Amino acid sequence: MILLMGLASAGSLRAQIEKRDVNFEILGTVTMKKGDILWNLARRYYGDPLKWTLIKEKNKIPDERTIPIGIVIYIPTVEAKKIEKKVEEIIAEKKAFAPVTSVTASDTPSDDGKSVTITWELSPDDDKVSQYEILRSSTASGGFEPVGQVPAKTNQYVDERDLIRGNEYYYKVRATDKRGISADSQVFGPVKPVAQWFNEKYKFIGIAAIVFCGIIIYCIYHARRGQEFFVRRIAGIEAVDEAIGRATEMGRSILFLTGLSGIGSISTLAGLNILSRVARRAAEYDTPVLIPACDPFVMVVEREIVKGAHIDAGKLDTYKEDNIYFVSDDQFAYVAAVDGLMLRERPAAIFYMGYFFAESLILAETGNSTGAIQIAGTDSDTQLPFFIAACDYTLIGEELYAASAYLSREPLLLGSLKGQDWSKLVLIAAIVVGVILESFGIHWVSHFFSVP
Amino acid sequence: MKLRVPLILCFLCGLLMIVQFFIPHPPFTNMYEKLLDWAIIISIFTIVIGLSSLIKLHYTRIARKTPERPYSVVVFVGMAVMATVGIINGVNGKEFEWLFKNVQVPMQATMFSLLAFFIASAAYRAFRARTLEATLMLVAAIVVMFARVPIGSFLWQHIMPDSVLQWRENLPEDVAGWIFNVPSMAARRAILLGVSLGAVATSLKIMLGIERSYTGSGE
Amino acid sequence: MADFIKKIANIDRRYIFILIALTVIIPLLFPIGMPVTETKEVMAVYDYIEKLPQGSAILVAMDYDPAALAEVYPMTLAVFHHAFSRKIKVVGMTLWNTGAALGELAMREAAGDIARVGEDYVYLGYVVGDVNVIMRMGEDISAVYPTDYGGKPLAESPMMKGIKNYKDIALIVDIAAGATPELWVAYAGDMFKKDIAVGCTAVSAVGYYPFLNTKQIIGLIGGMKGAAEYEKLVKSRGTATAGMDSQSIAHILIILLIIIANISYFVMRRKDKLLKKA
Amino acid sequence: MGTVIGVWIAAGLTLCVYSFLYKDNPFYKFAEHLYVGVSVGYTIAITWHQAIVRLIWYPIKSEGNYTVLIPTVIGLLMFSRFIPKYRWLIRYPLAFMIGVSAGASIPRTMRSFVFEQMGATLAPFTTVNAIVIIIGVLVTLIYFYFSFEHKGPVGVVSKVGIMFLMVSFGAGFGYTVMARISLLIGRAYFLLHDWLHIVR
Repeated sequence: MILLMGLASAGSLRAQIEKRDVNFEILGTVTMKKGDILWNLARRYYGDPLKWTLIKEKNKIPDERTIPIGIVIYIPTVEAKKIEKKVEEIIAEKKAFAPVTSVTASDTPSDDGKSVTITWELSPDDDKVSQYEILRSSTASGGFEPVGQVPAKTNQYVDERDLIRGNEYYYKVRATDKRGISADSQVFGPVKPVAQWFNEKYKFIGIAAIVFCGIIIYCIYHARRGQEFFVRRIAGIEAVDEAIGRATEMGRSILFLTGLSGIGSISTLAGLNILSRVARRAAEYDTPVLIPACDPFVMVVEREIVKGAHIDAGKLDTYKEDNIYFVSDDQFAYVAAVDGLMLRERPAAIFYMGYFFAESLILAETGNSTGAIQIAGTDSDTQLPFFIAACDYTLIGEELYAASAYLSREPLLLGSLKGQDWSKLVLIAAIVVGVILESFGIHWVSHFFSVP
Repeated sequence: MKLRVPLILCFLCGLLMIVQFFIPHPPFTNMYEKLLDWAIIISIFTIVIGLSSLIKLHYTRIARKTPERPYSVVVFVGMAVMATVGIINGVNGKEFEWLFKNVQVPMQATMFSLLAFFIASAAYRAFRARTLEATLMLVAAIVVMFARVPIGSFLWQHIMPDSVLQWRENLPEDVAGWIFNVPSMAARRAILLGVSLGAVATSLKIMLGIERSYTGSGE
Repeated sequence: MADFIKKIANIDRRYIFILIALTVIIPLLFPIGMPVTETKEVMAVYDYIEKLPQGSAILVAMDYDPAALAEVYPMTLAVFHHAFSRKIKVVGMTLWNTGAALGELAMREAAGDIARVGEDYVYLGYVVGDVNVIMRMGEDISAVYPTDYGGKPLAESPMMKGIKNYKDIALIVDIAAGATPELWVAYAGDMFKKDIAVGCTAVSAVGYYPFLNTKQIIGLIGGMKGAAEYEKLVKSRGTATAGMDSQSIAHILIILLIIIANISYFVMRRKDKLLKKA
Repeated sequence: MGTVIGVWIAAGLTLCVYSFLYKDNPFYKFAEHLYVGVSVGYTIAITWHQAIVRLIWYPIKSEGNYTVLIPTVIGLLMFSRFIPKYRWLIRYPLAFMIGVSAGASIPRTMRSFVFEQMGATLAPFTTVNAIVIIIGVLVTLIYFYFSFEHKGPVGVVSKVGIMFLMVSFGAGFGYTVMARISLLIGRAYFLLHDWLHIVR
């Protein structure tokens, strides 16, 4: 009995709500489902759950706790301006709202077969449209689910949502206006996403990569066979010998730091190559080289290099293993220790060759205050300003690699450097030619470098 | 087995990554996904290397009874407490978060904030207009420093007469913006091009086994 | 006079330290409230998020550690506030292990009462592997993050139902203390055709202008000033805005220090030259 | 209560670190070593939960996916570092990781850092800024060209190149000042706001 009464009252509630006048501007319509509450609708549409009363008031809902399921709720705009139209007129307008036409869908080229590109012609009422929604189904007749949406004035969408390679799909596009009224296009299909065997978009990158790698390998090959390559004089390289000489005259030590990076880093490798030259000279002059390390692998290699330098110079007796030691792999602990070393030992020359981080400033500033000759080289562009300010000579960026090739005469380094130089020349030429052509409206070069 | 197999492995892994870039077709796509999954899991274990050298260093200090001994004990205590709490209570547990927020964060943030003092004294003691290049750097730095803080535009708008303000409402900001977007951008682009070529060349050498310093760690 | 200049040039650096401390502390105690002007790099990020449709999702990578907190934390909060207030879903993550716990703190703090975990945001935490993680997420986020930071399976959060990989993400925001933006550009932005916005420390900001120029990144929030601008745009007064007065005064102090140092340098150099001639 | 104690501990540690500005001292050294220890402990905990549990244990337990054991075994070879006789085994995990990242980086670096940047440089000679950018890129590239001597016209060009570099580094320096001051503001704000409650 109570149940019956409940049903009856729900029925009359429905009738009561459906009687309301929709003569205000709306944002959209919502069909109430189980669990829907006005609070959440207000939250979704206005971003403010407290505005639920507005929805209640405009829809003439007597009790927000007993809204019948399946009833259509009109969401008013915040101002809810009165308009002179009635529901019937709005429904009539809905019919007048033109859908999009010429929907086509095709497999997206150059991919792994998991996307479809859909294009269409804009609705003639595009100025009224707030968004286009793309719907997909695996049959032509029904079961369309929304897969994505785009704003007005857009006539393309790439569907990549959970597509299965080789399956057939059907699409339609739904235009929705600001009041939530929508119109569907005709269905297009079937379309089958497939995978391609070559990514057409990247063909020029492929060509460039092959050419570049070829140049590098060619140069390394020739360098190994003993071909001499010319490397220009780099300011700061002469200063290396000068600094070693000064330390010898003053009877003080040399401090050599290879940065905070590990053994695999190109900067550390360059720093180690420069160390081999410095250590050799220093061994000849009997000047000690101090190396505090912050990476255990790097320290092992440093010991090998310095020991080798002493053997080459025929002075193994002056080699002291304790001058090269692991300090800490923590940046600040390392800096504090090296700073202390600088102030205690007062080395006459300090080398910073490798990759540095924020500690560069503290190190270079402390070194500067001890009056040592400081020579830095790093490809860490954020730290270069501090080395340039505080050091006597600074190798900038790639100059570090070049200096290591120049000083060590290692064919591998020289060949690679030469190959990079040739490639740089190609880029320079491409820029010059490309810019000139571009100024005359010819886009060949820029077409090569543009990736779709 | 000791050297050749790792070098071949390195080459094959690299090759597959390149192939997948150009050929978006199975089986390469699936192999690529697997390869990434494996590489991620393997890289978890790189922690071993750093951890072991740190433990070794502090253990030796304690064993040899150096003056730094008490500090090395502090290292072990800190490590043990943090690791235990984190593993047992979970990383989003209250205790772990408390330790992180009140012990680790203040110390690391403060260590780095020391740089504020050092940059000031470095600017004072080392930043001299010794050469033309140094002068250019100095001028650019001063312009940017002036423009990037509110006082730059504030002063400009209060000192300049209206006629100048009509021409440029906020000249310092405009000049700084121009430096970032035009000359500085051009220089950074050139650096980027050069360094990228260097990076590709290094990657190539590693793949081909010409550059194999990483294998030295196994000697 | 010459002695005085010499003294000035060789002043104990601890005096400079005291000056710097004072110029930072005093404006915090007595704020001036100088107006912050917006730059187009920051506006670009704001406008992009402002124009996203409600309900779309953004990925925010918080690649930083406590060291850079003062610079990048305020901008993280400002971006979150913006997204949450616009009902945009946020997927948070980090590539830095020291950032893992920070990301959780940031998301929880920004969410407050306006966003709920699992529905409006999800925090994935940290996984080792840098570029491998970035690449793998392009195919399937749950392959590298089967659970969220707290260990709850992703499948259980309603928000992640519609988010499988980058295709379901409208914008990637990388807030970084290191060089990760370059990785996001090369391994996610260009490869998966995703727009990327960058928030970074002032140290690295200059280096990202080439990417702004090529539109490989859509906007740049640089350092505390960028954060203050963003706070102004989302109308919240955070710590970045509070710090801008101290920034102003400290910058003027450093400019003055450089000028004084150079004057004394030139005076001393002239004197040296005169002495040599004599 | 926990919060208040936490703030006092944080403030105390902050002051310990700042004492370094006067000179190196035991308080600083204590804080520094505590920091090293705690951050390593943190890394262990994060790696345990975020990586080992999530990527190895979880797939096995909830999906029955035993293939994750293969990379786990390769990864465990890192421990061979402690056994001199089998130390060479560490080359396997290293070769795998280095190979993947080298291979991934070649085409992607080409695309994102060479092609995109080249494409943007190739603009017609129309605006002053476009001309400055093109000249800037060219002269800086020439400065980093090592195969001929910087004499005569090349010398002049590379001199202009170094000027562009210096302007860029100056801008970097100026911007960096803000970065470093920010860090100090952050700590000062903590001390004045969270600890002493002077600043709101």
